[in-house]
Amino acid sequence: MKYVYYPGCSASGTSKEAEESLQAAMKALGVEWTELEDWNCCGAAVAIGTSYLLSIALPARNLALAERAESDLVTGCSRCFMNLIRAAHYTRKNARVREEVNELLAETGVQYSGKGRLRHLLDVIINDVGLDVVAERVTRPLDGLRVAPYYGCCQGMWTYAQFDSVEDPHCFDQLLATLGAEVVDYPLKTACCGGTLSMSRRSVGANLIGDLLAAAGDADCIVTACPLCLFNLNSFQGEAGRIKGTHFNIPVLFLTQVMGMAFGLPKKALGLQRNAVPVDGLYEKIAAGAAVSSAAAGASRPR
Amino acid sequence: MAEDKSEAKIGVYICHCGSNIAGTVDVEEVTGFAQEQGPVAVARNYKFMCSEPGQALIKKDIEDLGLDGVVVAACSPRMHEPTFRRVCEAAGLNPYRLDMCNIREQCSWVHKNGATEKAKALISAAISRACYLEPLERREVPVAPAALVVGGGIAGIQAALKVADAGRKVYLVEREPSIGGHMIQLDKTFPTLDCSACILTPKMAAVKAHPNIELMTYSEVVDVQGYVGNFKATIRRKPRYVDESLCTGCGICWEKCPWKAESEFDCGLGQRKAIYTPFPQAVPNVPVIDPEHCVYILRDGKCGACLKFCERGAIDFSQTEKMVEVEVGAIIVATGYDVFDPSAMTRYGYTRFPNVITSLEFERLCNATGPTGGHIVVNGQEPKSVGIIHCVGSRDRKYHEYCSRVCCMYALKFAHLIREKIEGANVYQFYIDMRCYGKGFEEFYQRAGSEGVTFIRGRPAQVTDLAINEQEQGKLVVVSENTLVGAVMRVPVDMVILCPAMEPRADARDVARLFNLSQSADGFLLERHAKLEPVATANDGVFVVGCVQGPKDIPDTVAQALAGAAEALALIDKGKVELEAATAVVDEAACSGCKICLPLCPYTAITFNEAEKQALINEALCKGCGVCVAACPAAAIVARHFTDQQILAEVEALLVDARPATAEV
Amino acid sequence: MVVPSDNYEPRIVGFLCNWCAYQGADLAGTSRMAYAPNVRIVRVMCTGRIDPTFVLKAFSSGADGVIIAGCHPGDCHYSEGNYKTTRRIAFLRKLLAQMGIDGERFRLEWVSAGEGAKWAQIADEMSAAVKEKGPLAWRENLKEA
Amino acid sequence: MGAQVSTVEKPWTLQTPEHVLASRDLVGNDFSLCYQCGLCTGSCRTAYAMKYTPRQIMNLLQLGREDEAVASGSGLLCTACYSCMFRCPRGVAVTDLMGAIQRLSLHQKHADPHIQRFYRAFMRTVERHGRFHEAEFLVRYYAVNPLRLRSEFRLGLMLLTKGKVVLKAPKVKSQKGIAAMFRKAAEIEGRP
Repeated sequence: MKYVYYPGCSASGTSKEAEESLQAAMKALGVEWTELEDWNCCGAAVAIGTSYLLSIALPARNLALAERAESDLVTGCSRCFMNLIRAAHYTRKNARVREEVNELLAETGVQYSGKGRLRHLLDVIINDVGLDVVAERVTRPLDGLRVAPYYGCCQGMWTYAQFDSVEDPHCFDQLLATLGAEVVDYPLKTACCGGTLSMSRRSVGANLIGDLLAAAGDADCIVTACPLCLFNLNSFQGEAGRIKGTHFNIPVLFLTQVMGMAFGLPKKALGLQRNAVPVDGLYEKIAAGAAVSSAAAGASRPR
Repeated sequence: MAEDKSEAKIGVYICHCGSNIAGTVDVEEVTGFAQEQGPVAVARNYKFMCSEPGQALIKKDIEDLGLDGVVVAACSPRMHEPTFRRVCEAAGLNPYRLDMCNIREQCSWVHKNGATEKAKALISAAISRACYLEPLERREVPVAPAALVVGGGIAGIQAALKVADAGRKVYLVEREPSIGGHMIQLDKTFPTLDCSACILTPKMAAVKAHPNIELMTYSEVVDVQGYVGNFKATIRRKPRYVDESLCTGCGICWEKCPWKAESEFDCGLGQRKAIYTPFPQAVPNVPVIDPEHCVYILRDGKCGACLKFCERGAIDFSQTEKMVEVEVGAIIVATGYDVFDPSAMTRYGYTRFPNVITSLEFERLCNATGPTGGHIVVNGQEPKSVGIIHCVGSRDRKYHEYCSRVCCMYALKFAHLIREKIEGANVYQFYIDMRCYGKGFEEFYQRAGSEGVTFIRGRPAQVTDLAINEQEQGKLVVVSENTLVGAVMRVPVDMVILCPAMEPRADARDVARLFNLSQSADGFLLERHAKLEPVATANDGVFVVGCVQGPKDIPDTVAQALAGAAEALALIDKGKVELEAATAVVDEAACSGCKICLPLCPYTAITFNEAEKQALINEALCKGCGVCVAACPAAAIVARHFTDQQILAEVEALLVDARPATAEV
Repeated sequence: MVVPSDNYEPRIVGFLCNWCAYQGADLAGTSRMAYAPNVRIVRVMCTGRIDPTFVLKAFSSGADGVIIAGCHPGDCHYSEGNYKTTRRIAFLRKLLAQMGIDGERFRLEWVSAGEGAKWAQIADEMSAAVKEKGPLAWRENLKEA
Repeated sequence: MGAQVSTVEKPWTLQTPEHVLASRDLVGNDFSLCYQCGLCTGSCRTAYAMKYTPRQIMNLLQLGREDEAVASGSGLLCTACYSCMFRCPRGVAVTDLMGAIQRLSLHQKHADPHIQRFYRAFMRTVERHGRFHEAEFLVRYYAVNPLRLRSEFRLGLMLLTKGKVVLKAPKVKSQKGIAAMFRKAAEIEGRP
């Protein structure tokens, strides 16, 4: 399978750990791809507030580049994924939008015809690589680690519709279970983290983040499939705690970080030192969990 | 052609249909246009051509001018062709000399511009065709004096009883082991609150006792042949493994049967045995053995408890499926509806939370014969607060666009029943619009309101067990905007009742095909006319009644059932039907005997005369589809009323404005 | 050669079966779904009745497009007339292609009695597509050739 | 909408080119399909903070009172999570309509200055570099508002110490072309 990879802006900046771990984990799985050459920002949740046309044309340029490369376009950022697929949807659906978008794209010397396939990282891992291959790579199962998968929102309509149930997705659960983790189901797993509101309207953004952190309850950590959510859930725990009248200190990791942990990759390669809420405690929990499970295995061994 | 046309005398009648046509089509201009056409002797327009004076106009012209063809440009022929055929006949013109030209449904109602031009083209085509229309004679055949009723719910029961009461034989076929349908599962019925079983069981008993009704439960119609007045239906009778003629319904067999399964009748809330009647008042009161749970069947004769205990020796494992054929003049289809499965809407937590239930499940919980003996209990407790969510799967493009019509009312009934059975219970109605349109409905709405029910206008976004405060601990929280306040509310409750849509049966498409019917866009079976022929269908002699045609409550269902019975009786009692005259006929001189047509006919109406080497069409069997006509390489088969000549003339004239005058050679 | 004028309106002949498509077109009417007035309907009992000569006649009489609409496969009032149509049409399509009439001018569609909206959409699409292609003027062009 | 609750005091005429409300012709006037069930609002995580809930915004559009919807600033709270649009039982493109209202609120300066600056700063870095550039964004966003910078001290410190602020600007070869896309978009949409 031929892929071009679209990192997106947060992965190369505020959520560097996502990008670092993603590269490491994919390499471990033997997935080969090339970075989409000359990619640009998809407009995040900001372009739509500025210009309708740009909110379509910015992501469409990346689609056009991928179309030219004749490969599936993969991204590990749910917000980017949503913007990209939304751009594909509206350029296909509306002839005038298509015309105007291409008029814009002509400025950078590309055209978008609506072809080409867009893939989410989870989709590639589960459906192309396969959970059996993931399982083979696991050397340090996440025994006893209670993980709350955070699917995130914007994915609902656009992302999961492509390969999972929209309102009640389970692909992430399957992946985490394959890594040996105990999956914590909680009601807000597909609720929005507030996106850029954490910057533009802190009180509202932090309130939403607080709801999510509280809902994940007694999980040892939260794992996200989106670098933007990763940044939000990590960076504003103090503020969220103040609003909710409590204190949050729950590690939030990117999905390839936990994959890398289970694959036994070095911490540094996974950018684990970069997570705002320290994650070191998780290794201790895994070790304790491993001890319990091997003891249990020993006890049940026939004499 | 030209000579023919000039000889014909055609009258053209253009209807205004009030402003329905005249508001868009310039009827004066069109009349002028028609007047100029060669074969047209007279062209008139009138406000309502179908009215008495309108009909009189046509009649007078036929008589005075000796017209030999009539074109009525008005509504769809599906609407008034019979009317104007009668007019022609009354005036002494063969009814097949009429051509209807549809300038309403297919012109004035759908075009803003260009309607007048299109009307001219359509009328020109009709005039042209009318020149070639030939007189045809319809033949009469006797009607089989019996009716087949398919489905034994309230609709089928009511229809069967009425036809039988009129002295006609009825075959009532029901798929389940007992008649009763969904209605027998209900507890009370709105708005009068009579007990559903109390009003239905006497009718069920009457069906069983009626000398004119042959009841076939646990049976399905698998094939229908023939035509109006003369249908042949094949019915598959599944083996009950219990001899109906011997069984007394004493119940010892199911008492002794050691094997259990979920009760379909109780929506899986309770259990039944492997040999069972679905409910105590079942008709017939004869059990069936469920082969999927009976160990005697599953494991070659291990068990046999029922065999041992049945004193009458009614248990008969040697029974096999039987096919029965019946001949009937009319068919009434009353196969009912399914309840939408709300587990597809994960946001409401159906199946995830045991205390989220459907309305039908609630009916069983509330019912004295139900699994809890009529106590409203979920999770082992009586709920002190209940949220009722309306429109689950209804009024929603993702599921069903239509309104299911009964939910508002039964939701009010639920509120009443809950308040009656549980002291001080809080009931919240989450509704979008309260639709209480029937007789006594608004009064019932008022009554429920006065009994202390809270109405929250909004479609809930989710049902969650995530508590955000003390009050919500251990509860289900219904999250919804209260649209009248403009704020999102969180309402903690002990139980949630979903009001799922009434949807077409899962096999509605198969049923439609079996009886040669159409489905409307929502999947329910299509009636011939939404207002004026609510139970007749496109297939003459087949009628649809009850929820198979669309969601409706019990009073409407009963009314429709009686309408269906009246239609069937009108057909049967007349004793004869006129056969369509527009059949195909072989021109013996032209037939080359190639036999291409023989296998094409779906009704095996074409036979081959080996002696003469000629095909022959049996007019009683031919339905006039014309497949053989189009296939005949010798053009030896003529489709009466749709001859090549008629259609080609129609097509040519339809494009009257397309050809520059010079192009005519 | 016929030169298309600016306000060219194509003429399209529709052969519709009585049981499904014709009823669907009626439903579009009772539901007041506005659509382009270019399609003129000829009612036949079944699409199985449609002789290829009808279609050729329409084109030679000046139609710019022809559409045949009947019951969905499996739903034919006469059980399988529409299957026969399908086969016959495949042949006709080849013939028309040789005569220079392509698929955009000649369509076969399934429209049930409940699909008024679908009929309106088809009529609109077909009108727009044929308008885009311009007049066929088949007979005139053949004469010139 | 009663005058006493209205945010807009003077009648507001739609002078913005229709492109700004582009989602409108994308989806037709499909807000007219809204039957006010409130499922969008119930599904919206930020509705609690809005002056008008998404459902009410749809109603304002139906009433031809875009002005009121725009002036209320409720659209600025939309995170474009698409829950409302996904669930809408009438197929209304709620999220895209909220986006249109958000754009109008920003263009007409109905938003807090710092929110406007946030959007401007973000888009400006994308325009200049083709990609988002944290360092430049932070400067643009906070430079004129040092008070705010102080409140963000902890966040900034975290980002710096965790090595998340890249000082070097991203390099996109087609940077000039992308800037031209911005100009072209403004031209087509008739924005200054």
